[in-house]
Amino acid sequence: MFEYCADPSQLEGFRWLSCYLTTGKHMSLYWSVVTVLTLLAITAPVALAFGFAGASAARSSFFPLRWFGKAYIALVRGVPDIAFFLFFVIALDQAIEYLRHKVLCPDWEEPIRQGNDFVVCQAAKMPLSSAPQWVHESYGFGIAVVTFAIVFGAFAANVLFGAMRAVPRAQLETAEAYGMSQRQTFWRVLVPQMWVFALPGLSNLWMVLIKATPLLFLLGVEDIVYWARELGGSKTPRFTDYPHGDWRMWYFLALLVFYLLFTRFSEVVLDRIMARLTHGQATTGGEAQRKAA
Amino acid sequence: MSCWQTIQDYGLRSLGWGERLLPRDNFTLCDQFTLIGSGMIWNVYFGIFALVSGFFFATLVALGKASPNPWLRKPSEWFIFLFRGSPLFIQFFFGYFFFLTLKSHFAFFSPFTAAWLGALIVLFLNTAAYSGEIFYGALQSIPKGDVEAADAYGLSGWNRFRRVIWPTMLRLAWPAYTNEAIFLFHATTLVFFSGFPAWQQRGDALYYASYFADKTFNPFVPYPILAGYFILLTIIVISVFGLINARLNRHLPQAAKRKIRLRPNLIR
Amino acid sequence: MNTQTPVIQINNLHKAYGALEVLKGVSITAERGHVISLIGSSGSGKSTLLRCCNLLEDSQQGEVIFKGEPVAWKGTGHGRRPADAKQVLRIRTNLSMVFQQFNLWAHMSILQNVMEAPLTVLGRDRAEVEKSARAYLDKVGIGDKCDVYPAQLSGGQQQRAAIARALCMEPEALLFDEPTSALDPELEQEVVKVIKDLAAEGRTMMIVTHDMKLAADVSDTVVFLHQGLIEEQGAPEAVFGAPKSERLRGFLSATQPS
Amino acid sequence: MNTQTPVIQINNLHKAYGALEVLKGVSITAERGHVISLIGSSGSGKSTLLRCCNLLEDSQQGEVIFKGEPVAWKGTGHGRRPADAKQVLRIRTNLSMVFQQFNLWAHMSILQNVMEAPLTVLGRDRAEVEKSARAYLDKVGIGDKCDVYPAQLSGGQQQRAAIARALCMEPEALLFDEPTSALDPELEQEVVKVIKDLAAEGRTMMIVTHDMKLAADVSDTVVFLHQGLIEEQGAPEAVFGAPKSERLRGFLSATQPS
Amino acid sequence: EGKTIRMGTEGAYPPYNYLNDDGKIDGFEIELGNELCKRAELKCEWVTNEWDSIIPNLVSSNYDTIMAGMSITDERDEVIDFTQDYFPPTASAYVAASEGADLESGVVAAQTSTIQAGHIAASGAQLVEFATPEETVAAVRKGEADAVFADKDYLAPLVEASGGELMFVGPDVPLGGGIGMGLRESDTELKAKFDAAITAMKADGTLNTMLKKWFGEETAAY
Ligand SMILES: Nc1ncnc2c1ncn2[C@@H]1O[C@H](COP(=O)(O)OP(=O)(O)OP(=O)(O)O)[C@@H](O)[C@H]1O
Ligand SMILES: Nc1ncnc2c1ncn2[C@@H]1O[C@H](COP(=O)(O)OP(=O)(O)OP(=O)(O)O)[C@@H](O)[C@H]1O
Ligand SMILES: [Mg+2]
Ligand SMILES: [Mg+2]
Repeated sequence: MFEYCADPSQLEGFRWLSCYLTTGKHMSLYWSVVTVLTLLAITAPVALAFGFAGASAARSSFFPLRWFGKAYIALVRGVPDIAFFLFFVIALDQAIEYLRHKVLCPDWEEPIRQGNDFVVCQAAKMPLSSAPQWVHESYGFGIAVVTFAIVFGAFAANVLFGAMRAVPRAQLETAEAYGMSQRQTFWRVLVPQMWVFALPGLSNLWMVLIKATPLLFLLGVEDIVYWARELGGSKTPRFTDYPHGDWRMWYFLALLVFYLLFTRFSEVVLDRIMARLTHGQATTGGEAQRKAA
Repeated sequence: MSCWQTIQDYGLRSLGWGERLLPRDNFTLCDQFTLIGSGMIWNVYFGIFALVSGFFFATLVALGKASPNPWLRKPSEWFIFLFRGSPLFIQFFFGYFFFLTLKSHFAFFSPFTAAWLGALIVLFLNTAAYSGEIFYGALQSIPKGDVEAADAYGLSGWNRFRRVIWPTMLRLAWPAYTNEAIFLFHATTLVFFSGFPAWQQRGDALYYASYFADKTFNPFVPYPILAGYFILLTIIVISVFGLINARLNRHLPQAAKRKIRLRPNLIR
Repeated sequence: MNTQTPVIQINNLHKAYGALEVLKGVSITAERGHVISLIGSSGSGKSTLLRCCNLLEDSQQGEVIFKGEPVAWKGTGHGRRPADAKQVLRIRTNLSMVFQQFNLWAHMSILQNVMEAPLTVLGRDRAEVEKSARAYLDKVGIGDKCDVYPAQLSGGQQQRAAIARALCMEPEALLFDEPTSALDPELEQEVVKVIKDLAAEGRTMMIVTHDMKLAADVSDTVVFLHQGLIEEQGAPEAVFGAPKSERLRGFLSATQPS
Repeated sequence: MNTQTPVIQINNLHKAYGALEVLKGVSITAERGHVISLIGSSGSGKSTLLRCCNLLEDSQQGEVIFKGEPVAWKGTGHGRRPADAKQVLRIRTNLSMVFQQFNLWAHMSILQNVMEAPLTVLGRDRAEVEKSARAYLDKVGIGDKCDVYPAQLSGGQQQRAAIARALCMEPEALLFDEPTSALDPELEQEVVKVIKDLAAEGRTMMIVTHDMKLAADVSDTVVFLHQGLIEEQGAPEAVFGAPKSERLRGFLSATQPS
Repeated sequence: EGKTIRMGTEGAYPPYNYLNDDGKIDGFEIELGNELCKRAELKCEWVTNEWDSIIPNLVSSNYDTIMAGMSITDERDEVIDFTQDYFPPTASAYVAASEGADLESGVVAAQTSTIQAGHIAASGAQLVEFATPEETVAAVRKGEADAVFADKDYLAPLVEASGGELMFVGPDVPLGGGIGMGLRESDTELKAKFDAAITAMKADGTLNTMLKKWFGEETAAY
């Protein structure tokens, strides 16, 4: 990075550190922070949408839809995310390629399953093997987003489902009495009132989601933890200009600080939303707000 | 070898009983089911003990966070923040490191570097923090009339809490808390995956599942088996929590109750 | 509309909560522009009857007929439900209710509470609705409380907001469940005036009340409900002046100044 | 106790919600065994006054004195809070309240609602409490509803449960916020009887009501609250018979049969 | 044919494959792999994948080869194909903090589900498994384990750098076959190309030069 970094073994103290912290590998670490934040920023709304759809489906009066919603919530919620990531991604990838294969290569004779191998025609590969590396990475990233969204969507669905039930009957009844249709009651009364009950659960889910990002490497996305582990492990002089012992401790401390800061930031935002939702409501929270004012 | 024989040999392998060596080739479905099932003993152990002990501590922490007294509030806030704010595997890492350091100074701490105690403590603190926050959130949404009536009747301290606030808090927190319980059981798979060492191949379900995946190079058998076990476990957790939920909500009007009963329990 | 067709007609209605029989065959007819008062002791099923009227509660037997159109049912006994969701909606749109516990929507300001149904259900113009909502709130005397949440109102203010909400729908018929329970005598007089105006406009009303004076003041028919059955009904002069049933006499005796 | 010491005494109480001044210097004295009725239009601050009495609301200025013992405060203005939690408890234990919205504990059956405070606060014997709880529930006429939850009761039944809950504490003083708003005239008479019995036993009561007949029937003193101030107070005969203030005359005129 | 061959590796196993200071993939296998591709006239591209799913991802065609220090074993050979070995059969070794470490019944650390772990499990010693190789060595340093059992080539630089704190103890143990390049069983054509290239490199001595460069003068060669 800096000119004086040419021979790190001659450097000491701050200069050494400045060179060390700006190696290409560290840049990858910093870049992975962006990756993780992007992933969170995309996953959260998508998962919420999945959750909302799941919860609405589970409440639906149309039997197959209700059944589907409930099965989704029950099954996906049942599987530990690690286990899910360990086989689901490959399965998802194969499923996509299988479908593409069926569409794109109708006259392909060879079987798709050859012994252990899963082989589709070149045109069906996702992404094409000739595609540049960034396409592969984006695809992996996209698959990761979908997988995360499916998993956390199930939990979000459960939270929203519970929150919808926590809205007092009388409030919905009144809407019905005024001739609001199911739909209107849902969107005008149930959904707005639900948030106040759902928010604690959703905040919690958000926190869990943030903390689940270290599993990203299982999905082939190199996340901060992957790099911290990689950088922190002891390095012998043969393979690096910056040999050091087991420094995982320090890297993990840095991660800890990163996660804590991010959590703090999230909390501030969520608290604001909560304060807005409880404003003027007949709950302990609303009451405390009033008394504090 | 019959499957029954396999069960006898490996059913309690995760605890160190039965065959010393794991199967090394010709893996049958029975092998996989038995060993992964045997590993579930650890997941259940970690889950139940952390959940039960964490529940009580979480209640205290939630009350602490809601308390006007800064000497109670600040530590509770920090505790929740620290454990909710960091990934579990970092907690495992530092927990293990911390116990290791303690152990080198005081022999008393030797058992703490073993997963059965060390990881349990980390999980306990972790779930206490998450549940504490959930309970705290519920405390904030208790209907004000209920609390006011309690105040007006001179219910105070422990009684006010135990008789009026606590039941309502639990009722409101329950769906989110159910989620947390499930998360906790899922988190137990991290113990050996990235945290504490496994001794003599005595590991949890994920340990054995990845053992098989590694040996057979086929993730589509052992992991779905693991998933199946966990779905089963989750369904049990959900039904137990659902029963408690039904009890917590038993005052809801008849109509609502009838609707609840029509819903199979597993979706809550 | 044929003015001869009653707006609300209830025939031999039966309703039980589980094993508890609350209504045991009640029939009531409310003509257009008429005001019917329901009186009866606490727990006699008055609120339940109102809730059955706009189909918030399912009943087990009997007919509910709105403007000559009987509610279609499916199932029988405890499984009986309205068959046609559209019909239910149509009926409710023409029928506003003031609840005993007010049931204001907690997440909306008072003004929003009042404007909600006209906007979303009737699809009326926002500016116009806001104008009439404010007018109704002024009419019930809480025009200055437009922007606060229900939890910040006194009991009487909440009740008035609930009344304004019902009025703003400008429905054909109104169901009031003890609309003056939290109001002082002055405001009660206001409400009496409002009710009389509404009746003059041709709106039909069913009012549950404990206030015999209110019942006497406003109603065309007074219905005395006792243990799930109509014990006596008639013009207020008849019911209050010369009660026939023993039970009603006992009930009314309590209202005489001691 | 010196019978001369008033049980509840309020001196120059000021209370505002944010910028909204609700009480602007109210003083009331309730002697032992006396019944004070608070009347006034909706939103005039009656409920707020009761809530200040048992310290559910903090007030900004003025004294609350219970049996000669002034409440100790810390802080001033909007930051003023009771200083001594023990004292607050002691006062509340001797002071039961019936809320305008009843505030029954939703997760307890009616019997549990009534038994809760005597058991846990007073630490009385369970069997004995249950006996008296049932007796009080019978007295208000809902002895058969012991085991249901509040949500399954009619409005009037809930209100009676709330009254039974207050009575079962057998407190020195009682605060009633519109205790008959959901009751029919017969039950109202019952409540009047109960209140008179209680007064005869030497219990002090403050009752917020819109029912002038109730106020006239039971009270030793009637207080008319208007816009946060006491406009007039005195014996019911004086207040109702010869109201001095213009405002009160207007208020009362509405109660005359039209 | 314009097809890019995607070469899978782990990137965490120096000196076979690791990430250098620039965060780029580097190591013996990378240099070798690039050379092989050149000789076979293929366009190649490296992909890193974590170890646990490296074979499943190969068989589902997410990349086409594995060069990740993977020993040729019967189990693996059943699922995928290997080229001939490009690294002679390796030895595993014990490293301890003192000469007298008890390898027969003491505590021996190994990485979870490796051949080494399997070997210790079958011996009389008490196996303790850690998720990463890093931790196994750390366990010896901390005294949690008496010795660590791992690939000798992995341990050698660590012992060298430890300044006497760590040392090899006991005899080396030959485990597994040589290291080869993994391919899908259906990819016979590609396998033939790489086999030919390896044979050529063995014949002209370039492979040996490369081995000496990465593993030191005294390493086994062809
Ligand atoms: N939590 C609150 N926040 C803000 N303002 C409030 C709150 N509670 C009551 N108020 C206002 O204080 C005033 C007095 O309310 P209070 O409940 O004491 O009236 P009240 O005399 O009991 O009336 P009612 O007879 O209708 O019950 C009202 O204008 C009301 O809007
Ligand atoms: N959800 C419910 N579940 C079971 N029983 C109920 C329910 N709601 C009401 N009841 C019972 O039905 C009976 C009639 O109730 P309803 O509310 O109609 O009485 P009401 O005539 O309106 O009385 P009030 O004047 O006290 O409001 C009461 O005995 C009540 O306990
Ligand atoms: Mg009623
Ligand atoms: Mg009031």
